[in-house]
Amino acid sequence: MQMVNKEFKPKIVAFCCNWCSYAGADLAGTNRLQYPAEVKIIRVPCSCRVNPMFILRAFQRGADGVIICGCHPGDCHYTTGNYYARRRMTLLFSMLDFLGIEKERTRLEWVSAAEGQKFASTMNDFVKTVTELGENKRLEDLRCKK
Amino acid sequence: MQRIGVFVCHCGTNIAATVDVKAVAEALRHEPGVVVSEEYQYMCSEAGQELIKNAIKENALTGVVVCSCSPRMHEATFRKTVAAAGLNPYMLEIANIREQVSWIHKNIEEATEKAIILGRAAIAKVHLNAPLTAGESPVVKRALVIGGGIAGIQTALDIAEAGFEVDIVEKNPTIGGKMTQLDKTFPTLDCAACILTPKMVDCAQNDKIKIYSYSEVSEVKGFVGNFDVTIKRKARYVDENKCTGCGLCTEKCPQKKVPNEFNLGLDNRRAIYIPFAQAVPKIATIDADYCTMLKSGKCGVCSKVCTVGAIDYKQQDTYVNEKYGAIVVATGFNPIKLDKYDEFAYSQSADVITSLELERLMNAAGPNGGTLLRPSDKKHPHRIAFIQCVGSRCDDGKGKSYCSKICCMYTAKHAMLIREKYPDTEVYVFYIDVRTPGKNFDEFYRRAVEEYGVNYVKGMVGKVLPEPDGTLTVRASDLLNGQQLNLSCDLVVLAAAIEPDNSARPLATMLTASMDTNDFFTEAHPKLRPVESPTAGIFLSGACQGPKDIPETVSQASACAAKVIGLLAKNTLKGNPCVAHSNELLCNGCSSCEKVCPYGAISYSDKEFRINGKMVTRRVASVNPAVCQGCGACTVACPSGAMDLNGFSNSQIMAEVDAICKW
Amino acid sequence: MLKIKLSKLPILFDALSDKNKLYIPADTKGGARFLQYENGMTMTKELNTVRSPKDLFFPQTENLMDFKLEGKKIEVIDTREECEDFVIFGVRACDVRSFEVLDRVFLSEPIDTYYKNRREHGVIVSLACNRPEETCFCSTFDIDCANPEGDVASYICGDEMYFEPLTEKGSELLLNLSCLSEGSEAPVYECKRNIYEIKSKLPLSTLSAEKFGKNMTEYFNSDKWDELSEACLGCGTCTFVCPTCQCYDIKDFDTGNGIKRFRCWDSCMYSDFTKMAHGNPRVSQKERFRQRFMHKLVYYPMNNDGLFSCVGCGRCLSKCPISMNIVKVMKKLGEGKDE
Amino acid sequence: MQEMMKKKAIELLQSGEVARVLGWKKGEFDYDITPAVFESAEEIENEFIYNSLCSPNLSKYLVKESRKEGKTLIFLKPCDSYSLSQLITEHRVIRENVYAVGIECYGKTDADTIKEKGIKGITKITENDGVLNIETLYGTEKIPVYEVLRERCVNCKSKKHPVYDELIGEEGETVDDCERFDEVAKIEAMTPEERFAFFRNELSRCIRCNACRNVCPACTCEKCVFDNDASGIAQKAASDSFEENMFHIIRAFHVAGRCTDCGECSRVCPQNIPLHLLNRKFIKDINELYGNYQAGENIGNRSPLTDYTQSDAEPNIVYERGGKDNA
Repeated sequence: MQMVNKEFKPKIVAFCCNWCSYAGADLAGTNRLQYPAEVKIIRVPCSCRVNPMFILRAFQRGADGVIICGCHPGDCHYTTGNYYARRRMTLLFSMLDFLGIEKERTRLEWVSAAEGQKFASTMNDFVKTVTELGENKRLEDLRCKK
Repeated sequence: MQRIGVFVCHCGTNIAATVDVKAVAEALRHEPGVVVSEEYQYMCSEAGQELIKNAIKENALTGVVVCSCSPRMHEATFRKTVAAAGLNPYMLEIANIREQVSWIHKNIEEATEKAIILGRAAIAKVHLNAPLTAGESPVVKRALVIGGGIAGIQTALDIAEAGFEVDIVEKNPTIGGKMTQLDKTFPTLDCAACILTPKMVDCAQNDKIKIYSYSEVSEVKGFVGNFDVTIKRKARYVDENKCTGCGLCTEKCPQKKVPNEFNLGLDNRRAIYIPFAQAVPKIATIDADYCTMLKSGKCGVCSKVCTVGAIDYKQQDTYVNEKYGAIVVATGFNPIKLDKYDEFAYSQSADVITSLELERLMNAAGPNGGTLLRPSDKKHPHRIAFIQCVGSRCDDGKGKSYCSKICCMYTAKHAMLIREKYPDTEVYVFYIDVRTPGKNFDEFYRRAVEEYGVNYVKGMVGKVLPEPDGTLTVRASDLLNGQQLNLSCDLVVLAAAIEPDNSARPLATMLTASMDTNDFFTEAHPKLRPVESPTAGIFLSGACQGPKDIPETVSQASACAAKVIGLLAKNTLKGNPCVAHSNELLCNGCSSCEKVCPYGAISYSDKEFRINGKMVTRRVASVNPAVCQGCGACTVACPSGAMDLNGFSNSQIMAEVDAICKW
Repeated sequence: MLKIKLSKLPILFDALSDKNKLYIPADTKGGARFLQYENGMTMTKELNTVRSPKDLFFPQTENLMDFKLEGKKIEVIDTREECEDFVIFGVRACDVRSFEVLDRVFLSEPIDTYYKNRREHGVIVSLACNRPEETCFCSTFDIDCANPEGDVASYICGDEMYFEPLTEKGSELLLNLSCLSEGSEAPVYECKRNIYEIKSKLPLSTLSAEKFGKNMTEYFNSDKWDELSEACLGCGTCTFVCPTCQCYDIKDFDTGNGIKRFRCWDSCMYSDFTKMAHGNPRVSQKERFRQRFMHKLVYYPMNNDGLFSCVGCGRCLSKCPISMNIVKVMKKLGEGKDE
Repeated sequence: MQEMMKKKAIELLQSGEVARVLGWKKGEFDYDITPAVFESAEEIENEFIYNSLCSPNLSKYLVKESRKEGKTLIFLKPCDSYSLSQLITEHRVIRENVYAVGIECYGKTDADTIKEKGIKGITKITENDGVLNIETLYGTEKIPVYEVLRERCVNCKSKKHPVYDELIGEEGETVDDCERFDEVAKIEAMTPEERFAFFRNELSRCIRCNACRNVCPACTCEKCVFDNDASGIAQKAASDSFEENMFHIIRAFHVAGRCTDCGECSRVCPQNIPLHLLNRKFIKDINELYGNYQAGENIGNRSPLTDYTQSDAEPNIVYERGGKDNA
C-alpha cells in the first residue's frame, strides 16, 4: 500500500449517458450534492457509445480513473445499449486487470435520472479510491507529461 | 479552422457566485480558434440571446460554445438562437458549468478552474462539429394492424375513426380472437359475444378498414412512415367475393370428424367450415388437411351444393403488397401447452380441463349448449376444483416466471357462475395468492367468497389422481390450516399460464422489433412509452406486450391508436440528425453493427467502388437515418471505425477526452 | 593482435563500459538483441541479433523537435543533444557493411544530423562468424564474415578472443586496456580457415548478385512479381529486422500540451508508405513488395557504385511470417538470365 | 497425405471445378514454406508440399481469392477451418467461390521451434513416421515432431472441421481436455504487479511490425484504425510503453468473440511475444461469463460481444475474482 499523497488530485473522466446518468448528475447539481471537482463529465448518448479506445485514450492523456455511467439494465433509452456496454466493459476491465493495470481505475455504474444522490456518492467513492491508488503509472504515455 | 464564440452565463448568481465568470471568459478567449469570448447575466434571456446572435454576425462565427446550465435545460433554446443568426443549430456546444460546477463546488478557485476545463472541452468538440440537417421522409397515411383480436379491432376502429385507412391481417378465417371463445367477462359478467360482435361488424362495415382474414404477414421492408409489407393470403378454396356465408356447404360436407378448434376440440366440425355464427367475414373456409376432395380428388359435395359457385379447389396462396406508415402488433396470447404437467393428469383424464375449455363448456354456443357437463360422461359435476398458477410464477423451468395476471379474476368468475347456476356444486379454488388489483376486482372476488360460498384454499395442488370410479382425487396442502387435503372431485379446471402467440417471434424478426426472453414485445420505455416498440413506427397493442385482461387490452389498444394517429397525422417525419453513418470505404460488411442495432436501421448491399483505378464490389453497411435513433451501439461494434455517430463522433469525444486530461 | 580469455570477457566489458556506453548482443526472451551493458550481462551465443545494430545509429523512433502550445502561442523547441561516445561490441561482418549502406544515405548531402551525431560517436567492434548458418549469404555481396570490418575486428579462437584494431578510433579504444594481452596471429588464422571451410558448404554460397544492379526496366516489368508477392502479408517484419532499410516517416504527436515531431521507421510494405495528398503511387502489395527488392538489388546499387543494399545477414529469411525473402526473389528473377 | 492432396488438386483443376488452388509451396530449406496460389497441374506437381512444417493458416487469403472469377480450392487444417467458418459468418469470404478440402492434422512445427532446440545451420529436413531427420552444417539430428510442436498444437482445441466440402483423412473431434487456458490461469493467479511486469517485459519488445495483425484471419479490415489517420488513433511509433499497450489491447478487443484461437499471431511475431495470451484471456472470460463459445464453430453464430442477456455479470465481477491481491 503506497502512502496517500495529500497533494495528489486525480484526473477523473466520467462518461455519462444522456438519458439517465447525465440527468442524474444534473439532479445531483440541482440538489447541491457535492462531489470533487476532479470529476469531469463527457456526455454520450448511451453507455454503448463508449468505445474502449476512449478509455485508453483518457489514460494515455493522463487520466487516473475512468468511470462510465449508464441507465440501469432494463431501463436503457435505447432498450439494449447498456447490455452491450456491460459486456464490453466487463471484458475490457478484465483485460486491463490481466495486464496488471489497477482494476480500481475503471468502473461502470448504473445511475438513473432520479439518483442524484447515487451519482454524487459514486463519484465521491470513486475519487477516493483513485486518490488512494495514486497516479496512473501503468498506462501513461510519457510524451503527454507536461 | 473554426471561428468560435464563447458565451459564459452568470445565471444570476447561480453560476457567478462560485465561478469567476470573467476569468473563465478571459481564459477561453486565448484558446485556439476562439475569436470572441463574453460573459453575461442571463444568456438564455432575450438580451443574452441577442448578444449571441450579434456576435455571430459581427465575427462571422462558425461555432458557438455556451458555458451555462445543463444542455438538458437550454440546448434547444440556444440551438434556436444560433439558427436565428444563420448558423447551423448543431454548431453549438454547451459546457455545463452550473449543475456540474457552481452547484456542486464551494471553492471558487477550484470551480473556476473546472469551468475553464469544461469550456475547453466544449471548444475542442465544436472544432470538429459539422453542420447537421435533419432528414425528412414522407408518411404513408395507412396503418397495418397485425392480429384481429379485441386489441387489433379496437386499435383499427380508433384509427379509422380518425379518418385513416387501416388494414387488419388475421391468420384465422375470422377476426375476433380469443374473446370470441369467452362466455362471460369479469367483473361485470356481461356476455363476451354481446360486446364483441358489434365491434367485429363495425370493422367489416367501416370503409376505412380492410380485413385480410386467413392471411399472414410474410415480409416487411422499409421504415417508419414507409413500410413495405407483403401479406400472404392463404388459400381458403372459397371465393371470398362470391361466398354469401349461407352455410349450406358446412352442413352437407361429409367429412364430419374434424376437431373444432373454436370449441378447443371438445366437439367436431366439418372440413368446410365457418368458425362460428358471428364470424367476420362470414365466409366458408376449406380445411385442406381434412378435405377429401383436396386430398384425394374425390368428393366435391360443397362445390355441388354451393349456389353461387364460390368453391374453388384450385385456389392458391396469393401475395398482396401494401405500403403503410405504421404497423401495430396485436398478436395476442395463447394458453400454454400442458404436456409438462402430468401431475395434474391433463393428458390422462378428459375431466381435467383448462379454464378456456371451461368457457366453451359453459357457453350457450359451446358443445353442450351451455349446460355444464363433464366431458367424459356428460354428467353434471358436483364438486369442482380450480387449480391456479399452472405454469405461471414458476421458477422450475417448466412454466413461465411471470404472473399471467388474468387467471385469478376469471377463476373467480367461473366459480361464481357455477355456484349461481348450480348451487349444489361445491367449488374449491387452490391458489398461491389471489391478485385482484383493478377497478371493482377485489369486490368481485369477495363476492365469490362471501356471497357465493366458493371455497378458496391457499396451497398448491401436488397431484390429481384419476380414480377408477371416474372421480378425480385432488391432493393438496391447505397452508392456512396446516393440513393435507385429499379431495374427491368430478371436474378439475387448470388456470394455464398464457404466453405470446407463436407467430410473434418470427414477426418480431421481420419487424426488427425487440422481444424479451418470454417473447413478449418490449416497449420503447416501460413506463413512459408503453405502446411503442423501440423500433420506430412499430406499435404494440394488447397481450403481445404482456399479459392483460380485456379492459386493459382495450385501453392499451386505444392508446396505441392514438400514437398511430399522431404519426399518420404528420405529412413528413423529421429525423434526429445525430444518427450513425457508415463510411463505405472503410466498411468491411461484417454485420457486427447490424447485430447490435436495436432498430434494424442498418442494412447491407453490394456496391461498386473505384479503388485504385479498379472497380471493386464490396458488401457495405448503410444506415437509414429515418430509423436510427443515435444510440451509438454500432460505432463500438465496428472494428474498422467505419461507423460513426453524428454529433458524437469518435474524434469529437476523443477531443473532449484530450481537453479534459491535459490540464 | 590483442587477446583475452573468454572467461575474462566481463572484465573487458566492465572496463569498456566505464569509459563509454557499451552495447553487446545479449539474450532476451525475444531472441538476442544489442543491449546496453550492465555488470553481469553476458554475450549471446546466437549467431546474430533479431534486430540489427542499426537501431543504435538510427533508432526506430526518434524525437526531432517539440512545439509548445499555450493558448494561441506556439514555441519551437530544439530537442537535439550531443551524443555520448559509445561502443557496439560483437557486430557481425554483414551488419558492419550495413553501416556503409546507411552512411551513403544519411551522410550524403543534405546530411542527416541526427544520424551523424550518433555515427560519429560510435565505435564498432566487429566479430567474425565462427558458425555461420544456412540463412547466411554475405558472400553474395562480397562480405567476408571471416574478416569483418569495423574499428576493431575480433575473433573467437577456442577459449580466447582476439582483437585487431582496424582504424584509429579502434586503436584508441584498445589503448590502456590492461586486461588485454598480446597474442599471435596463428590462432586467428586457424579460426579464419575453419570459417572458410564452413562457408564453402553454406547452401547459399553460390548465390550471385551479378545479374543485379542493372537492367532496371526489365526487372521492374518482370511478370514474376505477381507470384512472388502473392502471399506477402504486408507486414513490416522484413524491413524492421533489416540492417539496411532506412525509410522513415515523420509524424506529429499531439500530446495535449504541444506537439512532438518524431520520425519512426517506415516500411515500404505498409499501405501508407509514400502516401501523398492524391493517394498512394503504389496501389497494391505487389508494387510495394517490388519496391523493396528493386531498391535493394537495383536502384541502390545503380546509385551507389554497385553497392547493394542487402548484406546477406539472413534475418528476413528467418523472420518473414510466410517465408518469402530476398533469396527467393533473386533466384526467381534471375531465372533464365545468363551472365 | 501430400500425394492425395496433389491428386485432388490436380483433378479439380483439370475438371474445371476450381480455377486455382491455395496450398503450401516448397522453399529453399525444406522449412521455409510459403502459402501459394497454384493455377496449373504442373506447378502443383513440382512445388506443392504438405508436411508437418506447413504451419501458415491459409484461410485469410480467401478474402481476396474468393472474390476472383471461379472457385478457389483451399486445403484446411482443422484450426484453419474454424477461421474460414468465422470469415464466412462475417461475409468476408464468399462461400460459393470456395471449394474447401479439410485435411487432418496432428500438429505443426516450424523452423523457429526447431531452432529453439539449439539446432542451427539446417540444410535439410525429412520426415519419416513422425520423426524429423534434420541435417545441419554441424551434424545430423533426429527429433520426433511431437517434441517440437508449437504451443498451439500441443494445446490443440479441435481436430474437427467446421466447414468443408470434402475431407481427406479422418474427421477428428474437439479436444475436451485441452489445456489451452492453463497459461492464462497461471497469469491470472499472479499479483497485479507480477502481471504488469510480465506483460511489460513481453509487450515492450513489440516493434510494431504489424505481422500479428496482418496474418490474423480476424483482422481483415479494409483499413485498420491504426493505419487510418482520420481515426485519430493512427500510430506508427514504437517508442513508448503506451503505444504497444493500446495497440494490443484494442486489437485483442476488436477480435474478441471472433478470434478462433488459431495462434498465428504468436507464430509470426518476430519478437516471440505470446500475443495469443491476450486473445485467450478474452475467450476464457467469455466462456466463464457468458457460456462456452468457440468462434467459427458454426457458420452464422452470433459473437458474444454482439449479444447479451439481461442477467449478464456486472463488470465488478472483475474486482471479485481471480488474481492475488496486492500483498
